[in-house]
Amino acid sequence: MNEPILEAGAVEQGTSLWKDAWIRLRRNRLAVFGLVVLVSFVILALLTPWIAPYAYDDQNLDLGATPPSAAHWLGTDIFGRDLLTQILYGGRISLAVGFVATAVALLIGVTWGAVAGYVGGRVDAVMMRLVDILYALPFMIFIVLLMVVFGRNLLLLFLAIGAVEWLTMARIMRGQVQTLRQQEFVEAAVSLGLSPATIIWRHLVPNALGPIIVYTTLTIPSVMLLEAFLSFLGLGVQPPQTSWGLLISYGAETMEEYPWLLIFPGAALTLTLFALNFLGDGLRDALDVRGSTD
Amino acid sequence: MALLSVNGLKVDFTTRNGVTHAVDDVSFSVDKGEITAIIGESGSGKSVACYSLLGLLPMPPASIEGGTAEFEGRDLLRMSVAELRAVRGRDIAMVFQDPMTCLNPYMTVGDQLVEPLLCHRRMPREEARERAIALLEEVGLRDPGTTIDQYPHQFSGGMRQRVMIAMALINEPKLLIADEPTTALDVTIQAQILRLLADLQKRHDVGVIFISHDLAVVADIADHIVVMEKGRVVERGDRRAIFENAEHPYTRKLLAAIPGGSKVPAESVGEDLVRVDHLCTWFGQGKHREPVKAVDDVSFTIRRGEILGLVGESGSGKSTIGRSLLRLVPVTSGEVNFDGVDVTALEGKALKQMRRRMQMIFQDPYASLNPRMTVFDTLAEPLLLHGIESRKSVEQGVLKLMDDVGLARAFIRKYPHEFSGGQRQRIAIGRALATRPEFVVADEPVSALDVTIQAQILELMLALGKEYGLTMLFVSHDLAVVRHIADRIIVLYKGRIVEQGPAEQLFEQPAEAYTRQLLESIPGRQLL
Amino acid sequence: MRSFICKLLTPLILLLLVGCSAGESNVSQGNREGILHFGNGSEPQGLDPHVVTGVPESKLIDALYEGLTRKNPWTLEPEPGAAASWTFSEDRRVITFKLQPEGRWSNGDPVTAHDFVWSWRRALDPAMGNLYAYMLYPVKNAEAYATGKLQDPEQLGVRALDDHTLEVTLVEPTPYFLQLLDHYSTFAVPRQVIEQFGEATDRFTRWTRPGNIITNGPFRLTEWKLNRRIVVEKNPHYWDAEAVQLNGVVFYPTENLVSEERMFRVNQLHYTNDVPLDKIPAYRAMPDSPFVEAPYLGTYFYLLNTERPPLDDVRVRKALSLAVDRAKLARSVMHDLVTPAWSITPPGTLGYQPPKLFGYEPERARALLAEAGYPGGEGWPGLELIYNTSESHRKVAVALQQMWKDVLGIEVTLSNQEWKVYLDSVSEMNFDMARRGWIGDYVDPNNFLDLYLSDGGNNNTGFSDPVYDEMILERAPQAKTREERFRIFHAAETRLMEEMPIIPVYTYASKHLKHPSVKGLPPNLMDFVNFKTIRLEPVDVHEFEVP
Amino acid sequence: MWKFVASRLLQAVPVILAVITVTFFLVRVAPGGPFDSEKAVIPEVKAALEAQYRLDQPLFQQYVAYLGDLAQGELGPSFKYPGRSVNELIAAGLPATAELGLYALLVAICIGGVAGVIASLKPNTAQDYIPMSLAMIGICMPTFLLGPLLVLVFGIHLEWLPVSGWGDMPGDKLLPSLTLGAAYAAYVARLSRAGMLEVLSQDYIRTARAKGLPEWQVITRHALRGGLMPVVAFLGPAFAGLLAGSFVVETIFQIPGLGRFYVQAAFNRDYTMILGTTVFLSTLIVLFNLASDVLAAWLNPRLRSQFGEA
Repeated sequence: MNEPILEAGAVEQGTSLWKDAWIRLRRNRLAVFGLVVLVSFVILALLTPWIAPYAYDDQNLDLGATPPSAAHWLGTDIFGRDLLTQILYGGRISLAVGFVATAVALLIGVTWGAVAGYVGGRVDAVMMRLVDILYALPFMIFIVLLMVVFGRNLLLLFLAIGAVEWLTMARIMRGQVQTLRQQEFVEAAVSLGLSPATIIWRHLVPNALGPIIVYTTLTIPSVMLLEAFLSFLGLGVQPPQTSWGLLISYGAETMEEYPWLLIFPGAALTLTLFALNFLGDGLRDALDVRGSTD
Repeated sequence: MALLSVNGLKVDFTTRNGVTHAVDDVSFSVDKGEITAIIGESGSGKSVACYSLLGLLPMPPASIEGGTAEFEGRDLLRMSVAELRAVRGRDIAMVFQDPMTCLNPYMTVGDQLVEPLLCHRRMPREEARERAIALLEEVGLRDPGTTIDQYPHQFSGGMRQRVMIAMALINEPKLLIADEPTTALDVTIQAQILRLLADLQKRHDVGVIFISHDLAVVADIADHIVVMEKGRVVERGDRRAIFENAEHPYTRKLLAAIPGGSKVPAESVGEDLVRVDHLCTWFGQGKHREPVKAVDDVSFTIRRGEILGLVGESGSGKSTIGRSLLRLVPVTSGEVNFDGVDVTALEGKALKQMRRRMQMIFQDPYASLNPRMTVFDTLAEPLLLHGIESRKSVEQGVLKLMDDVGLARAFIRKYPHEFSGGQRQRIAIGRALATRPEFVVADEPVSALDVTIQAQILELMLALGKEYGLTMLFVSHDLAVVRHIADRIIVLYKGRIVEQGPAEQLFEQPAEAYTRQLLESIPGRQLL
Repeated sequence: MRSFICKLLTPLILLLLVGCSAGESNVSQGNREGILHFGNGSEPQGLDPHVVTGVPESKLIDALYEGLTRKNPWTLEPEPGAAASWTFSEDRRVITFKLQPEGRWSNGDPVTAHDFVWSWRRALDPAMGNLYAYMLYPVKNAEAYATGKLQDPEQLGVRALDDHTLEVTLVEPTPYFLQLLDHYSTFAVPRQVIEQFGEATDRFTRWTRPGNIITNGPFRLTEWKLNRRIVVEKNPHYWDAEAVQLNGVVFYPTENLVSEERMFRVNQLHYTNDVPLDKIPAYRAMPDSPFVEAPYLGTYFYLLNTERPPLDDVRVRKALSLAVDRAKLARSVMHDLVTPAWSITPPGTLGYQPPKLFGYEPERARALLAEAGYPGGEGWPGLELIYNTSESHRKVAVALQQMWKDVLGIEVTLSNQEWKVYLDSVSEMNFDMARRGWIGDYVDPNNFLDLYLSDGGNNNTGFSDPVYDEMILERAPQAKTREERFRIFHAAETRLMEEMPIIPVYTYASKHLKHPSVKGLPPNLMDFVNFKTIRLEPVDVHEFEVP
Repeated sequence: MWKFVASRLLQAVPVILAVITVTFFLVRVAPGGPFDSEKAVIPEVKAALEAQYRLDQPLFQQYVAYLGDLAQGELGPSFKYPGRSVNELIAAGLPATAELGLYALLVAICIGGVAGVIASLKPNTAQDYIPMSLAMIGICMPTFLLGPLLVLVFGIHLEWLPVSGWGDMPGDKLLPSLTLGAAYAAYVARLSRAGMLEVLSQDYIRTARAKGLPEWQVITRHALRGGLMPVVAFLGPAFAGLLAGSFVVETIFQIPGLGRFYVQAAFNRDYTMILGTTVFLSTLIVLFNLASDVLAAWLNPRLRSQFGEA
């Protein structure tokens, strides 16, 4: 009466979801490209103090802005500082801001959205109206206040960005959870007597990863650019420290005179964006269990 | 001469895991005005074979590796895309399994109906519309002049399937391919659609390929039967030959799987375990809205050790009753008494305690397992939650459960997507049994499964029921299945109880007309 | 499939093709019709001379109205405007103005001395909230009236002797008073129109809208589209209408520097409000360059908070100032546009030369810092420099930050602040070091030196020297001659710079792009534009090819 | 349907009220006031000004007075532009911004939609990657970069289009719309690609193919409608976002729009203007979200009939 698939033997360490995803990810050439780019950027950022060809605040005012040369591979900015060094140091800040702020947004947004979506009803209404309110507040005033109240530091920058970006994340998560909540495995979890928190974290969140990953990969580069805007308001990094966002906005001002000041930082950001995007799509596909049933 | 004759058809699928021969050297033919049924379980290649004829398979991953398909003297497999398109919908039409998803929800049925006429015959829109109305009338739609301008969601499942059939026939095709056209429907509707198909086939004199996993369904209508297993044809013959002298073991297995016979009623039946009093579960209550009375004033009892069958068509409220008992949906009024405790009043810890004693097995084994949890995670969760096993002993507990439900221990670290439907349902049963419940609600646990698997799972449930001393509420739309497993049966219609009684009695001497109608709809009744 | 894509793409391509034909350029049309297209920096707050404060407003108001005097754009000397002539009394405390006999409002009504009396009362009325009321403080009782200490407007030192004679009584002889009269806060406004639309001091009326407003200047308002353009046309009732060469001016709120420069490049503007710093070398290199630059009556400097250590030590302040290589800064980052500044007053204001007490002296700077207890930067507690967010401020700050590090071995952190936050920090003295600029309202050292009076509202450094106060407030006004007055100023400024409460960085320069067709618009120290003298002599430049 | 709209509008009232309240007090806490300027303001003058704008009253009283004015549709006088009311300024800026937003949305839908649909037809091939990568550039090309770049190419080097302006010269609306729409095109591309992939895997597409319809008809008649539904749901929030985010484009192209007022009001601490624009924009956000929900419902027959019943 048993199905013939039952056979004795040692425990098969069946393909774990993550392992399986990893195998599938490795087959996706674009995703691997994205991963390699990102990892090498992170390594470069970590090693910057040792590999940067110049000190990041090493000025040479008499040299000024020069196009790429043997001494300065990517040229120099108007202060005669080495652009490659600037990009390397800027990458440290931008990558940190991008990843940490997005992580903050992810944490708040996913939790908020999941709770609202799962609990539903009045709680959901109140929570989402709160999101609506925050959406509508004048962002600039909010940031200025934040700066005045808490002073200026990089951690605050992460929080400020995270505090803004989580709103959309919460909406996406809520939508996902509302669909998932209808699924029978959630009902099964309820009937087992699991607490709502366990249901949310063990059963709902892992299954909503796909869209969240994709949105996250879109968020990181926009966060990097947002950082430049916050720096403009005085909340971000201060000279002589720099970031890709700042380098790009400076470069944009002199795009005709010193195009290399725009092209190279822009290329760094674009490359990161594409890498993230390919990796994100790859991850989503790799994690998509339905896809693997073919 | 045959209308369509397929010879040595081979279709391969190329995936990351290698090449599978989905269809391997398959030959069959269809004559004008006859019905050829292709029977096989999911994965047998029966649908792939037919889709490949019309170029409806996504290529890649699919590729046609060989064979011919002569249709009116032309080889379908060697036609260009444009030629094939001209055949599709004009000479060969299709009816698909799920009428819910096969009609475009954004277009009126009328617009969808006339499309083949506009496309293939360049018929004026007005004329096409008249024709569509006539055909809708023929397939049994009431007031087609009005309903033609409605959207698919405004039709019931059966009506949608009628629309699908009308759409397939509108261009007077010579061959109709029907892919499990009744599998998604309730029994009574299924009987109607089968009758309609047979009727239309005679009247329009078309050849039909009828694809199904269930021999019983085609028992009444097929002229020829082709049985497929794993991409190959294992047996073929006319209806009588197959049903009376099946030779291949697989065909016999299929025949055997048709649920038949009734259970010997349980001997030791104890006191009432569950007592349901005037239960009402209404949805969509608002101040100014009429609620949907899914369950309306239902009372019954289940005795300890008994398997109670709950039968009804979709929308009869049978699933809602099961969920109401387990507090998965809020109850509007009435009482659910479990072992002396009113379940509807429980909260917090007490509710959690009660949940341990009552469990549920769900219909769809694909949806009821968390795709991101291994078998171990899924089964360990209830064990740990209710303190049945400690962290140390939990693995032993999980293995024991796996043994009980007939899953190889080797699969403990695998994920649901790596299992077949039957295996998944075993996991789900294991999860339900993990808390050592006294009472289990099984909500259509086999209706998403192929017939052979269905039989295995039913046997398993009966065996486990004995072993664990379970009381069970078995919800199903399939009378044959219920008859096979239940001691007593309740028939529901529109949220109310129509009739109840011991299984055998209900089948032999149904008291109500509705029950009789249900019984008459069971496909292949004469086989039983 | 192909046809499907084509169907989707066609509208897009059509959209792209629409209007790929730019019409006649503003400049060639303007040259033909005598209309000047003028980049004015930003949308003006308004056109009420007693309400507004900014530079773009002043340009517009100078075109629309006319004060008693009008500056000569070449010499910056006051010349007759609404007043045809004036005479000083013996003690130079009373001035009698004879108004233009043909002076008229743009509706044809005569401009009378009563108009000025009424307008000055309005300008000084506390209820008006006029930020530039202090421009009239040299007038007798003006300050008391403006601060509410005196209620009776009759006691103000301004009287109409008859319709065309205005008598102004000053508190004390004020050598620069005539210059003030072409500042818009001293202009006459049309009483009749203002009262027609509301209270005299009501800021919220519609009297300045096209159709309502009447003015007494060379032009009159015809169109005002918010954030788009303001159009004025020649005023036929203007007393000197024959002298006005232009038929009209279109003012554009060109907020974005880069965009403005590009508008100029494609002949959409005759004249720009500003030029992006990094474009200067390219424009300078052009033959017949449209680039015009001139020293500007303003100083760019850093405020030092003398109440906070380590800046409470004058040696530290001096060390910081001496370590700045201003020439190098001007040469590199500022593209030789500006000149190094060594004191608060710009050089050459009506012949006044400020003291130069120091230069770029790295050795001395190091020695001073060592004396103060931070040899080679050891034990340096750190310092923060704040500046309002702007590209050029950032550039200067970054360059100086590195100079201090290189020369003195000290860390100065930079911190940009949003404009209003920065203003708040400065006025609350909530900073160590702050970027600051001061543009003169009139050409006189007093306008710069009175910043550092002990109770000066713009002091913001904690600098307080009674001797200095006395020199500026008492002795200088009493001086008999300009030379004597300037000697006192020089002595006071020397005292100031020896204490070094500020680090002067450079003297501003104005920079514009001017189409070759535009004549009679000379660069000057005040960056003053006299629309009356501008004329267009069409020169066709297809497009400015910036190398 | 009307009941649904009405209840949504009713829900919006407390949201907007909360936005007003928080904004009102937030701007007052922010450092710097509307009358601060580089030159120190004489205290008497400042007092006179504050009295004119009711700033001398207790804060709560000002708040109540503001709500009172608001109830009558009065947003108060602007601080930055004396003589103009916030109502007038918004009315002056809205047409250009609304038009710009609309065109930008059109651009986003055209470019993004086409890219997404084309990509979805052959997923994971060059036909997928190339349009999607192009659309992606919109995200990493911030408007402050894309705008000047487009002007440089089309305005200055090619001389095809005007470098600035709005409605002054033929074609001057094209570059701003393109600049603003580019960022959203990327989102639309992703949404429409995902939506189309979802729909193309639906059974009814197979039905349409089985009817023998030509492929382009399968896509235009059967797939597009459902595939672009996510885009429709995105339209409301996107349009509101475009209105609020048009500041940079308006500045680059000298467009007399609302975005400039909105951002500059914050920089100027123009209290009434900040509040006025915020109230206005949050109302718009609510309305547009509602409109896009209604549109989505109307396009979806199932939802449409549900509303019909309700």
